[in-house]
Amino acid sequence: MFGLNQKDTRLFLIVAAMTLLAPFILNPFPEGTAMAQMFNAGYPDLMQRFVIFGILVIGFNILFGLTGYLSFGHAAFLGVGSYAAVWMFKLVGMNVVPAILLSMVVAGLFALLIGYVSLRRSGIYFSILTLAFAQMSYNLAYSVLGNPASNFNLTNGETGLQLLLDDPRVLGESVTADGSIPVTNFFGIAMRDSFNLEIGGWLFTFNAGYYLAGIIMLISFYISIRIFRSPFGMMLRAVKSNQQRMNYTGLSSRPYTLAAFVISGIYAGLAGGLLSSMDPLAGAERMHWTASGEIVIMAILGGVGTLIGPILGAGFNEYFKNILSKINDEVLHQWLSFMPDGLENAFVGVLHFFVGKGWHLSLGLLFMMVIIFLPGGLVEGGQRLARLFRRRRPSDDDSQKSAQSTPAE
Amino acid sequence: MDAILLQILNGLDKGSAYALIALGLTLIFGTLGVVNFAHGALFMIGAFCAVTLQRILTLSTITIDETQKDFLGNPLKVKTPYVESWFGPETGAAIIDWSVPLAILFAIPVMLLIGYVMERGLIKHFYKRPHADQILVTFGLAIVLQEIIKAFYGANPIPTGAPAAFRGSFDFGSMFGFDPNTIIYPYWRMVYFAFAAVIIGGVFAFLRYTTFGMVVRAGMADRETVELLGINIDRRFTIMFGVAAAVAGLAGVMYAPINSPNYHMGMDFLVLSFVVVVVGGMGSLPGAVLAGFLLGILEAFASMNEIKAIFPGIDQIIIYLVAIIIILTRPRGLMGRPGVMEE
Amino acid sequence: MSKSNFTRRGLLKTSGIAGAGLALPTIFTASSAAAFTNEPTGSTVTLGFNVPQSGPYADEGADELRAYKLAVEHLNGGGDGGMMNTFSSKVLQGNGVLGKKVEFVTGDTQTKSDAARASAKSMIEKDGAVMITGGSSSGVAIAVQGLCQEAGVIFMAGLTHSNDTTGKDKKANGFRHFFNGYMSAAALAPVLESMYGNDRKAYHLTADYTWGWTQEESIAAATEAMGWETVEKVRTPLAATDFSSYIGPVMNSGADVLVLNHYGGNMVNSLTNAVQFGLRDKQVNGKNFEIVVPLYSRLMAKGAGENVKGILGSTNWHWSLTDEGSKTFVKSFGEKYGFPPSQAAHTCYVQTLLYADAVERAGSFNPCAVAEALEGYEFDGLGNGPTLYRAEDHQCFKDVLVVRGKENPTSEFDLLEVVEVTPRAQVEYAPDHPMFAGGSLGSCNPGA
Amino acid sequence: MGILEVKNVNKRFGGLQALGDVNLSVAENTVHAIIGPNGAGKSTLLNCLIGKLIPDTGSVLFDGESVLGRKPFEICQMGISRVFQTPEIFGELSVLENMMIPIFAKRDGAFRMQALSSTAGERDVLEQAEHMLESLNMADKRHMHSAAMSRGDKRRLEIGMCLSQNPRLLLLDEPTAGMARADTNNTIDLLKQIKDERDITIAIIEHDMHVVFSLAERITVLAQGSPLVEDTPEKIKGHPKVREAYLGETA
Repeated sequence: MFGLNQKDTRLFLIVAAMTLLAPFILNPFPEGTAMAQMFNAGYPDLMQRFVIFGILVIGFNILFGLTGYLSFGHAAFLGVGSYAAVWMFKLVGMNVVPAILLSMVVAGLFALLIGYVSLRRSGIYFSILTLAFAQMSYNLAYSVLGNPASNFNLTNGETGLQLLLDDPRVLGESVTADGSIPVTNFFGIAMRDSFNLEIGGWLFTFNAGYYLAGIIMLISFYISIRIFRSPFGMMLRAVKSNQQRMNYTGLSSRPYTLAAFVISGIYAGLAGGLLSSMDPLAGAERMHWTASGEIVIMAILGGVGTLIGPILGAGFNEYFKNILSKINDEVLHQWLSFMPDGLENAFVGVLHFFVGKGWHLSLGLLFMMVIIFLPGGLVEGGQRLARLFRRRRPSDDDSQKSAQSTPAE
Repeated sequence: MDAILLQILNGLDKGSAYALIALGLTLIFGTLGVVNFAHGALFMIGAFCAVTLQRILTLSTITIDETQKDFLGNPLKVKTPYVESWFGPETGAAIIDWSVPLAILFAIPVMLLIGYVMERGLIKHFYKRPHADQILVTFGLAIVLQEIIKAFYGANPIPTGAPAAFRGSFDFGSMFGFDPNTIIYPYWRMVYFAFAAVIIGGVFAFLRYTTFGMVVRAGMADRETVELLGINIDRRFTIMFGVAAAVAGLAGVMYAPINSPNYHMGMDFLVLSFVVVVVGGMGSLPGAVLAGFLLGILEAFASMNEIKAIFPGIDQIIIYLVAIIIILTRPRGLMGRPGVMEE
Repeated sequence: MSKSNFTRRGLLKTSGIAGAGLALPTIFTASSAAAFTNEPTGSTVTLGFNVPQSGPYADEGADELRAYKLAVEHLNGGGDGGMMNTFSSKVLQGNGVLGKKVEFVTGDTQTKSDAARASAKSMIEKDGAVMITGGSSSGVAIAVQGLCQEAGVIFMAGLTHSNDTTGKDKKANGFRHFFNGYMSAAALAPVLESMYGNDRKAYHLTADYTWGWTQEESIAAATEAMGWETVEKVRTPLAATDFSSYIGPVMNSGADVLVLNHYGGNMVNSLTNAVQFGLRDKQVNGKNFEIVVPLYSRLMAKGAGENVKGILGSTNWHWSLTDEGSKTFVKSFGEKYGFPPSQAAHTCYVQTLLYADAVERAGSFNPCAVAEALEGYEFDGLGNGPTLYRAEDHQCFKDVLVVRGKENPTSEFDLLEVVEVTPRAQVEYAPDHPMFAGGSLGSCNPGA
Repeated sequence: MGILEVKNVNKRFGGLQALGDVNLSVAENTVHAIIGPNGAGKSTLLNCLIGKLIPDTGSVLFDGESVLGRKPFEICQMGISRVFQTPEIFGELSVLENMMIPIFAKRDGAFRMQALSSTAGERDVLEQAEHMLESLNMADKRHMHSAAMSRGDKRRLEIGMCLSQNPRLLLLDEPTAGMARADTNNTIDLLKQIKDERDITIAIIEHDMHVVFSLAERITVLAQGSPLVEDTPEKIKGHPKVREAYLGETA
């Protein structure tokens, strides 16, 4: 189906189903319960983040997973894409389509420039070149290019580029009738529009922005499967495997790596454009090296070079980041209220260090656990689980082995 | 002219810190082949060794002073450090005053131990894993370490002063015949530079003139051959990891009076020191030191008003710009060997 | 199909709908049920405290959070009532707000505008917060203020000192109690003149971002007006940790005052470095060299240690103030937590009370009603003397403190001493002052 | 006029004359071996032939066109294929994929963006690759991870990958170095078969005399950077100069 083989089609349909049903899947607990307060993730902002960062990491995986080139400055493209989209909202109008297209174009051109220079080197030298470009972009965006007092305020510095009432918006209105800044929309459907479905104690939110981003994520995922299974994808894996042989086989590896770099830059720009479409403010922090590091973390967490890994990695990272940081002592007491007082306080005292202001600690430990025990990332975890179940039935290990050289899902 | 001399001094000082961290990173990379993103955290822990010793030395007995009131209007609790009650107020105060230099003695065993535990407990399992995995697991460790420090010491910087004898600054200007006060330089920063020079010299001498060092250097160049000779290179490499941790830690201890230590100071240095290592050339110790000082001095010059007037914002990007130019013109940095970390 | 702009979940918490658990699915519309975003319909109301919990300002954020928890306790009738006893308005009864028990959710801004907005969105969309407050930097405050405007909830700014927050980036749904760069300058200038004379040459080191720029502009304008000369304005990278290469040239420039337009870690390091270079021991132009830190906070003073001694700056509030409001606040905060509150804690506590009071007076949580109740509101007894929430820009006008690092502190909190309480009249400015021009409040947005 | 013409090539490394006035002509459709003791300059010469090194003076012409200064992939596209001392294959890819890549390269040139077409849908390339694997007797290994194969199989695959592009000149750099006897013999048989079945020129740099004398039709002996003699194997065997410089010690 769709030009995919049976296995890929199944994978794609599973991802599609999960994306479309996410409002149900992410809200497993009935509204108003203590579990729901913290663990439910089915609210628009977080759901949007899941799919948008999914797009970002899917793109990154095309570069890193296939060619092995570790870009440590990928967040720069995300940032450039975000700025481009907000500029579109400021100058042209609030429809997200032109904004997203412009972010892809701008990020692609930026990637072409940086990639052309950086790909002259490989290994860690390449990584440091990309890091240096991204840090330069970040530093300039934070200060020199963002001085509101100067005539050349491209990024609005620390606050981030935001919409104002006096922006021109030539194809739309600067101010709505009730005196507000107009909202981002897809041909009239506002990105922040939601409708709520209530079943028993459960509340499910269907958000327009999420579904737009989700569908774009599915398209991106589909394209990434096609790339993985294409001759181009095979050439990229050849780059990772043996550049010497590749060159002596009559293939020029540079255009291949550059193409992969630009494609993943466009993916990042798309993600940036979507972020801005969901929330039209672009901050320079998106380009900081820690943001680039986070992309690498998400890719490796999920499973490098696998199809589904990026989506899992992005989801895992965003989920824990958002959930852990919002738990505070009061919430802990509420959860543990079934315990005797002394025990409750002792537990809260210990857990206190891992949640709220300590969420970095938990996340750091989680990363380490995954990297140490699951070298292949979450995908490997899934495979191990699957194998555990399969062991009970007659094994079909041979077919397993023969499939190994093609990327696992 | 005086402005230039001043910035050279500033650059040497910045360079000292870069060079010390880059040296340790390169030692670890050269011996174990591991890219250690937790190295900045080791620097930070070193600085907190100084903070900890200062805290230990100022552990106090509490007496109530009825004549004074605290902020709630209750009688004021006055703290007297134990060392002052044991050694007398003057000697005690002097010991507290010298807590940073004393912390060197405290930091060496602590850092060697941390280095040893880190290598045996975690890094060892990552020798054969891809560099990206090494980066990620050590990055995770760095986050964990700094969050632990934050949980104990808070996020705010903690002032950790130099001994009174080293406060204030020296007037090079009048010494070299310029106007007075044109080139002033703090005593402690000079101490830091001298200290860095001693440590760097010490590490090089250790590698060059001791048998242990020679074996390690041979192992860095060709691990298999050294192993074939029946030498247990692993154990020596473990020790080198401890040494590298100690170098980072000492750099941190001595840095504490320059800028009040905070839990994220390691991350602030990490990226820059990686740039330094790569500009120096992966695996080259002299390269790391050279690049450290070079980038330190360039950074100092870029912050001069005269230069910023021509290139606004140049001080924000100078290090990265120079790194890009060097890596593009010299494929393996200043002194790197071919084939190291190029795949 | 029903529509809502921002989902609201607080509604369901206690509304008894859960009882109809097995009934047929009902699709309901939030907007038809509610007049504004997250209208509280149950017996509780949720506030969102969005403070830096990680990153360099985490300690300041922790202090803000303490103040918020104290304020919630007092609003719900717990503790000693704190400044509710001294507040000139007496509508708060200690029975929650409009009879609803106050609950809160917390989030981490990370001192990044992106992360702060994400965190605020999660509180609005998921937890049903009807008001967002907090923050420890102007970038974050402006970004979150913009979000609250779009979402239709009230934003009560925490620590934000940039002129822009109530200047060109002001919003109808946003309110600031904290003072700003202009007020710092207006309060400091006369003190600087009386202490250091009017023939001085100033050298500015400025953090190279929005807040730094507005602060530099304000201070330079105020000091130049009294006769000082600005020798040089040097921008320093926000990421800088070592300022030696910026401080070295100061002595070469002929300046005799160094103004550090830095905050947080930048300020701690630049001041430490400046003292290290021995600038304060020097004589230039026959005068003692002086250093000024226009915006002080106790946590920064603590970080810089002994280096702050004798250094002048301004602050919004200090625990050593002796008015009844301040004394009551220090007492209830100090007894609960064991140390005196910071200015960040004070402004956050006051903002929470002011919001609750405005809701009571308006008789509604509707942001537009609350905004109307706050606009032009005169009050007293919250620590800064008689205060006005100006309608034109939602900025509070009140006395400003000029403080100096204390020479002989008696405890680790006793780091600053108040030199002068600059009266409100002296720091007031016209709403259309050039430093605040551009931008407009727009109209209040109730969301939904 | 041979298909490969090396004329007056000189190359110095600092004080060391690595190649001095090398002249060499490889005739079309022959197997030409280049032998010589260690340090004779064999590797330097090879590197000059494939563009990795640029000689100080002289020229290297392939079919009348200079190869100097060209990138490896351009040289390959001209019709020169290279087999390395240690087999260079795409270890992480399957044997079938290894075989498909050179066929794609031959068909599509040095770069072609086919990001959305399916590899599985490239029937002609797949067929050619399958066919090639069958002729190498490797069809049963097509889905194997190529890194997991024996050294002899890797060599077989590498040679097969080169042949799949129908090169006019196949350059082999000590193709049997480090191989077991059986693998060496298999490789010799494979090369013989290739020589018999195809119109192809083979230039081989080799240490192992057994390999050289089993295959070569002409032999150039290199000593101290210069060609000593060039002749047929029979003549080389008896040549006094060669005996003295080289075979004397080893034969």
